Amino acid sequence: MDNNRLSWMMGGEAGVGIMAADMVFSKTCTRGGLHIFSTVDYPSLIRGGHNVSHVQVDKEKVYSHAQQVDILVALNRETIDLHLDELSENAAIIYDGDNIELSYEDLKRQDVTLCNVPIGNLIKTNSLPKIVANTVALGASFGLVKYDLSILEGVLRDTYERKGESVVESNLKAAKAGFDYTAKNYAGTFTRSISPIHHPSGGTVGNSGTDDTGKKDVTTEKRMVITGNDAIAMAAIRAGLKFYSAYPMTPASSILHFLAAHERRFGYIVKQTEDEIAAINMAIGASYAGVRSMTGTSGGGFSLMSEALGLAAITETPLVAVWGQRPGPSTGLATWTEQSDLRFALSASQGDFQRIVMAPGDASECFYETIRAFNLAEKYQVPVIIMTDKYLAESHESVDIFDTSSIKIDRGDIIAPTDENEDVQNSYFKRFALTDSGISPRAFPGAHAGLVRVESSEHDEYGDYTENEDLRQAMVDKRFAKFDGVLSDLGEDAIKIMGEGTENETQKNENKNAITMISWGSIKGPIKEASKLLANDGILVRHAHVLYINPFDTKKMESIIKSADTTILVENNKGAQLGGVIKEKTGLDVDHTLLKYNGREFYPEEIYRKVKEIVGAVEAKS
Amino acid sequence: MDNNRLSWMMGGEAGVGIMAADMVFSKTCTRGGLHIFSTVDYPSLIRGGHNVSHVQVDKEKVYSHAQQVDILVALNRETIDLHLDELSENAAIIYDGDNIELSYEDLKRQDVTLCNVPIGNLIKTNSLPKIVANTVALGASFGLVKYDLSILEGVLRDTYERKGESVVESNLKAAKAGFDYTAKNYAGTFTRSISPIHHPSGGTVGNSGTDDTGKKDVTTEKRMVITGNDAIAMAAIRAGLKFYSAYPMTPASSILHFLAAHERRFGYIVKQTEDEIAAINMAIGASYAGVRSMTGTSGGGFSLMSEALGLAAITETPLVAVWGQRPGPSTGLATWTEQSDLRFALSASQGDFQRIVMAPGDASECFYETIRAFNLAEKYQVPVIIMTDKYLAESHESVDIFDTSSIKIDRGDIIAPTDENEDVQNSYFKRFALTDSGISPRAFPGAHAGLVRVESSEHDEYGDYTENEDLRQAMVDKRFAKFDGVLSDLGEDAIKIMGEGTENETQKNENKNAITMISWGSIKGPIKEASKLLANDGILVRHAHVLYINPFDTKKMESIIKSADTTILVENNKGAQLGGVIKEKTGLDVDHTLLKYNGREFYPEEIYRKVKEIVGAVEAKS
Amino acid sequence: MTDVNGTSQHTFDTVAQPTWCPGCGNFGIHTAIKNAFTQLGLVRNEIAVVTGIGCSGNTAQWYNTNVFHSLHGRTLPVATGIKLANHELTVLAEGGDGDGLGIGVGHLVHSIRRNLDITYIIHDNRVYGLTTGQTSPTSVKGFVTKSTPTGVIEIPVNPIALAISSGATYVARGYSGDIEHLTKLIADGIKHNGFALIDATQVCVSFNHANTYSWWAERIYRLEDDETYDSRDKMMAFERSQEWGERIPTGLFYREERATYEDELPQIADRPLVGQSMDVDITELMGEHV
Amino acid sequence: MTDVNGTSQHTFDTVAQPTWCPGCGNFGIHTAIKNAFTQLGLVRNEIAVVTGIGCSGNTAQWYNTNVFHSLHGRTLPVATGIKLANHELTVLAEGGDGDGLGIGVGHLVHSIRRNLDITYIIHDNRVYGLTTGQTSPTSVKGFVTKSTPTGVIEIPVNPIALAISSGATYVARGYSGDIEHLTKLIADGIKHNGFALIDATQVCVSFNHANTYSWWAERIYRLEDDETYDSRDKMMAFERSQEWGERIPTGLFYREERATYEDELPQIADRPLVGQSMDVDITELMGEHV
Ligand SMILES: Cc1ncc(C[n+]2csc(CCOP(=O)(O)OP(=O)(O)O)c2C)c(N)n1
Ligand SMILES: Cc1ncc(C[n+]2csc(CCOP(=O)(O)OP(=O)(O)O)c2C)c(N)n1
Ligand code: SF4
Ligand code: SF4
Ligand SMILES: [Mg+2]
Ligand SMILES: [Mg+2]
Repeated sequence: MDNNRLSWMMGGEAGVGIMAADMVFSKTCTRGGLHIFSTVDYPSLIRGGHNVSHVQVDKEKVYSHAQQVDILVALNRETIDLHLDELSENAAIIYDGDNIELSYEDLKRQDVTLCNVPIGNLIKTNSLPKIVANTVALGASFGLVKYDLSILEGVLRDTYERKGESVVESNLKAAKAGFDYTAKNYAGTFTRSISPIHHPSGGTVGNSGTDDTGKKDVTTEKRMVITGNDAIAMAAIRAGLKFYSAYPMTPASSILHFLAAHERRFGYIVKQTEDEIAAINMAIGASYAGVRSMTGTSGGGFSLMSEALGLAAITETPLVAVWGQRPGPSTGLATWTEQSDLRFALSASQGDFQRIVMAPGDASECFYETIRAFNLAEKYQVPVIIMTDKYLAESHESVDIFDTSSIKIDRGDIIAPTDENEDVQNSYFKRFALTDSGISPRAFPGAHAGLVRVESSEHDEYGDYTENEDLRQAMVDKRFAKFDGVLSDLGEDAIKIMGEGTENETQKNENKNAITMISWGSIKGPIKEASKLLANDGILVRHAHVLYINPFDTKKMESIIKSADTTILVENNKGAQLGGVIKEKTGLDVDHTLLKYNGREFYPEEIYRKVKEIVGAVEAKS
Repeated sequence: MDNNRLSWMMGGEAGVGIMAADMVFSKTCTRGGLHIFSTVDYPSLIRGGHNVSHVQVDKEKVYSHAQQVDILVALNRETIDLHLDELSENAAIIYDGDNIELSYEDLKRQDVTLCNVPIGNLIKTNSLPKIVANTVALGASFGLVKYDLSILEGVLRDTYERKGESVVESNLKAAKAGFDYTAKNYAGTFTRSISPIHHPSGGTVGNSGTDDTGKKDVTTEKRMVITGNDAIAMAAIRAGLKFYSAYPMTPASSILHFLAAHERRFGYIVKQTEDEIAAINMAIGASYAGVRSMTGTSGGGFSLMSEALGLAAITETPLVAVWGQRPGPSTGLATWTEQSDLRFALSASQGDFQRIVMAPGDASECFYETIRAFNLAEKYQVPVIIMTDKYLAESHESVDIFDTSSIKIDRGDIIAPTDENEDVQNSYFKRFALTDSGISPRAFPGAHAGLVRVESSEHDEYGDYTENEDLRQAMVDKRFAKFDGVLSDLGEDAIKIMGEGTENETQKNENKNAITMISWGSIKGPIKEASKLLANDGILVRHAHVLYINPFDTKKMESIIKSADTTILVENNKGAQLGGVIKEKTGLDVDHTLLKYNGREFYPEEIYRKVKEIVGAVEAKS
Repeated sequence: MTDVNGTSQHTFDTVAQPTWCPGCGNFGIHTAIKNAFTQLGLVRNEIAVVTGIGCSGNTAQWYNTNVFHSLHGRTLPVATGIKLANHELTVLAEGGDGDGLGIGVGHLVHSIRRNLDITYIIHDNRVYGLTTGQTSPTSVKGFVTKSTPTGVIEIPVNPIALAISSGATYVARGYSGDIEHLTKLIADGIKHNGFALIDATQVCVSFNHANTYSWWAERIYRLEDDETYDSRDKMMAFERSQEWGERIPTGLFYREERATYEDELPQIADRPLVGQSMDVDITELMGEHV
Repeated sequence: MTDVNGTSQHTFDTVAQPTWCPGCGNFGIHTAIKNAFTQLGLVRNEIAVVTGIGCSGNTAQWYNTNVFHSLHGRTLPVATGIKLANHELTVLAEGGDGDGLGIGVGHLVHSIRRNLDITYIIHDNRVYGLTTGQTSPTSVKGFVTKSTPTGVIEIPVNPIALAISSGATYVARGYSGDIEHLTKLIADGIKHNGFALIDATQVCVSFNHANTYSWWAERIYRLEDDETYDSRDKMMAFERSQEWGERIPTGLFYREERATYEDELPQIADRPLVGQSMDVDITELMGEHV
């Protein structure tokens, strides 16, 4: 049994604090130097319905959730019924035997530790409020795996601080009660354990996030527990965002919440609008006026934003839009995950024009690529769409503190207010000057004598309406020409390749790139985990993660496919939408397609099994 | 000089009646048994700005406009400046020398007849209102080509009837004055002429549209002068449309006007809504309630409709939407033409789902395919998008009276109100029953005891919300499965092939399909005309007109491309969007791509020249 | 072949149970609507309920009637389409304050002036419930939410004043905590021949801790209890619509009779569109284009 | 390096000439706005005009200021973004009755309650001009257009009443035929610290043959000429907003002072967003997520 690896799950009714427990569990592990990846499943209801937190813990970086559960914390009976099949060998179930009847006969297996924790009773005897049941269960979980209680206590303190001392106290008591109970009664029975890691430089890593004096002591060795949305929001702040306008929509809403929470601190404006149409048009207005702006929504909201996407394009106003996908069509499955809006993102809005479409695969990519998104949007004066999905947007990951030292803010070609340039000193200013690059120097209203005139219809270099056929054609060409530079700016990042030419002693395949997985967005994580599983079996896979879907690096994709014996496309949708793009651009087919569209993210195990199957078939043939 | 062929153009300021003249000229020729194709160019302004009517007249069917002009009627100087280059050999210019100074020196050519008609003076001497200048010019035009004045008079009478007798009278006088003037002074100079054709069955064809008794005497031998939009509107009425909701937008507005004009007569409801969102949602509501409904807009409006397109899809509510394209992005060139919304139409709205996308190429196809659109929408319970563009939507064509005798209304599987079926007699009705075909029998609210429950989220067979992963997958599969039948229903019509294996004495190529042009939508006409020009040079082309872009007939396209020596893709956009679809589906590239995106439709001559070039290059090589 | 007549409220129940938070005001509104159906003796397959997206919109799942759970903010266009296609159906639209007064307020203004015979109920909890607590168009100034952590800056939309000024023919405010009163307002709204707007103020126990049960209890009174009040007087109605604070009026603010949109369509005077022939002869129409 | 100060109206002219139909009311409105700029001594590069799509929206092309010719119905969100990014600009939004009261009416209601310091002018010709004559939200009942050949069924939107009931702080009606009066209303609206709505009634000579110059001339009067009228009295304003027919009031209906949205944003108290540093340190923020 792998030490310092654990798959922990807590389930219960909506409203009992599953999301809070998820965060506390994750931070507690992370502050001990372990890595986590956690995900919460919940229905589109506020209360009632089944919520589940699932946290993977590992001493190494962990990239996704997994199918198997080592500790199942069941705050209701449903949790057991729904997740029994997922229990690993020698797993444990933590439950309150006073509420839930459970026996080995029910389970039809003997390897599981039935860890009966009298949660209700512990609450009663300690005179605690009912609401801390989740914290008792957290304590019990850590007692069972013999973790350091003080780290949990530190996290609870930080988490409930703003709710007042009595809330902190009852949570601390609850945690201890649970911890002591399992430590005393079950720690011998259950053999899995996790423990804080000592950092190479000595000292326990980040045990509570505060140093002895109580001051925040943030070093880059410490790790954050954040979601993809958190990373995007942080990046936006770091990139100099000044205006965020949005209408709430799962799974983009937490960007709105994150940014709203810090608006005064960092001096930007967050506006919840009357609808998504207002959101995008406000962001365009703000950008026209000279600040970095962003909007965020899900596919339904983006449908409404479609029209203004074209407005940004024809007025060459920089715009960053975050698009958190969820299963469609229409309202679909509002709180679940899917990757089925790619084609729509690539072609939303009438007319022929380009937009940058990028899909980060994990929280770090969310951060660094969002910074880049702002730079690209301003340099090329184009809309940039950042595509995520519920899985990436809302799952928590432990990540190193971001390295912000090398971040550059590139606003592109803006005429400085002090510029002596004749052009901009005259009220007739060529905002849309025809240049070789297609990029015209920008100015902002009020910054110069030159007037900034923009027009949603076709226009001349000054921004005034034209129907002239040659000008029209020149302007279309200009707007396309701008994109020529983007791919070369991106270089090797447009399509990221992982695992290429990896050496491994047990490697079976001569050709290291024999098996190539192709994917985009959040599937990066499950594929990485699947790759670990495959590597254990001596199968090395190369993984092409298409980070930028538009502009598309056709040459690179061609060479990837041509250099592979077997290509496997993995997408979380029905239509194999990236597959369509690949075929359209390269004319090439992939060999195998692995699709999932039941609203759930791939498990690494599913991918692993599929690849094994394919490898088996390939070997059987040859 | 070809007799009974004429390219006539009238230009003037917006507001002087160019559009009315266009219609009168077209009908006058058509009632004489000639064919016409006419198009009006106008800027997005109500007055001022330059309007042009351009009518092609031919004794054979004519499919598009052309570059050359035989008679240029210049109601202002600008007309001459803008269109001088387009004059054919021995052309004539009709102008009022009292307002416009014009001499052979200006023209720098001698072959043109300068036909100076004192329009203003004729108006004055006949005590006519200024507004009939266009009619004087019409009369002058027909006088010059020695046409039958009485046909013109009939058309004028019909046209101005509803404005009162005095309006009719002054137009008749105006026409005669113009006619007499040119007949007397210029008919000898100008050698082109057109004259009414006698129909094989004897008798002049359709001289005024009414018989001796004044009753409308409509026989199928007579031809209508209609636009693509007219044809769609007529088809909708014939198909049993009961509800049309729309928000005005060029070039779809004339469908709204047409349908509104006849709403009480045919007993349906037309609703101009507050916006496009309301338009599509109302149409969906009406369709859910049990009637055939339709909406229409252009790309900007469709952007706003995107969200509800998915609503129609997931609720499996039949919907027909007409999408009149114009140049984008954004407001673009509101009154000009382009085909740049294809990709958007194929993927608008979040989530993976299919929709039928069809693009008729001429008025007859507009008619017959709109009828089919309603049938497909109801049979498959899916959204059907009819794509046109400004050129097709607003150009006039002479077409035979439609054969409505063989039209079938197929509403698909609807449970009759009298059905004894248990299912629908119980309030729990499986509106979304999982079937092999993917199609579930429909019922309408109130028609049965069974309740019709629909849901924009994922749902079970009864239409109630579900998050169950297996049901979710089954429902996605069901919605895709429905499309399997569409292609086989369409058969050879999905991609129409013209000119295949055409025999011609002067044929140069052994392989009859050597040169294949591929196109979609309104380019059908210019390609047909170009094919005539090429045939004159002994070059026979095969033309694949992709009528249904989704579902796409991949096999047929593959065989078309593979059986061709040279393929030429012609699209009225920048992005070669159909080309992208072809590549995505077949993996095949076309050899040559001919694109135009300056807001204007292709001239047959442009296509002709391009093909000649390619043929030349091909021959030079071999 | 179960019973189809609405002889008891329970006829309108489904087997599924509402999933709202315990104590949520939606229960009261949902019950009041079913009560109204029952009181009016409506037949369930002759009712079509259209709902939006929100906690409120989920109500669609728990009516045993025809239901169309539509898009966020689009209840009224869908309801309009249904009504125009088959005006014999009783059409009821429902949605949240965000749904109807935020993203959907344009449709509301236009539906009001159109005056179709539709009953529209706003579940007005002054917060975005389903998306877990952001500000809504009726949130009071200063209200703290996830999206407005320092308090809402705007003044709220006043649905009563908005409806009166847009030409509504039936305007009422009810309260989810007073089911009997709300039932009557809804039943009268359904009976009213024209567009009826009922602003159903509602408690959200999870996200609105400002407008709680006790907050409402202290403030609301019934207009019926004010003898000087005349609901046919538009000026008086507008004036009363401005009352907010210590005392908050509920009841019928305004009512007038005006021809409905349907009334003015001769095409459906005899029978609804849905019952009309689809076999149409266009020969003459084509002739007019020769 | 030409002059940039608005010392005469002509400073705001462009070289291009308006292409409206001769006699169109847009000329009057356009002139009044330029007059107002001039009278207020505004500097042209400190003005941003946002227009919608319509004959009215084309006005953007003929101001020598910063202009954003936006989408149909979306002037106010664009204007809001501009104002929040740089509240030192004078921001003026303009569009048609269809633009602002049809497709865009939702933004209007919300902009009003937001009360940013934006001046909004509705070119209210009661018809869709640019799309060649369909009904508009302010078309009177019975108005015959291409899309309503048997006459409009709905009653019109009343922008004055709508604005008052939505909480507008400056509400006026002007007339394109009375440029001097309209100029004053606009200038006052620009000076007003808050959202100012000016309903500029306008003749459309091509498509509105109901509300012609003579029709207006016979009816309109100025509220200023009525000594009993008090534009600070909301009830009076609402009452007067209902007057329509024989006599039609123009002038200032209602005005109140209320903090603007910008006023309540400490982040821009010192300087506009556009002038603030983009170099942001998030070290501590990241620390909070450990
Ligand atoms: C176009 C669109 N935008 C956003 C959402 C996300 N969304 C779902 S419900 C809701 C608001 C809910 O508030 P309200 O309408 O007041 O209903 P409540 O939940 O309070 O009953 C939002 C924004 C959506 N479904 N569709
Ligand atoms: C989304 C969208 N729908 C429709 C149109 C077409 N359109 C352009 S102007 C206009 C209406 C014009 O009426 P109004 O706003 O009153 O302006 P006016 O021309 O009368 O000044 C419409 C419907 C459009 N540009 N965009
Ligand atoms: S969140 Fe509020 S409105 Fe939604 S169900 Fe819970 S209490 Fe009701
Ligand atoms: S159509 Fe009407 S509004 Fe438009 S320019 Fe002409 S007169 Fe003015
Ligand atoms: Mg709400
Ligand atoms: Mg108008």
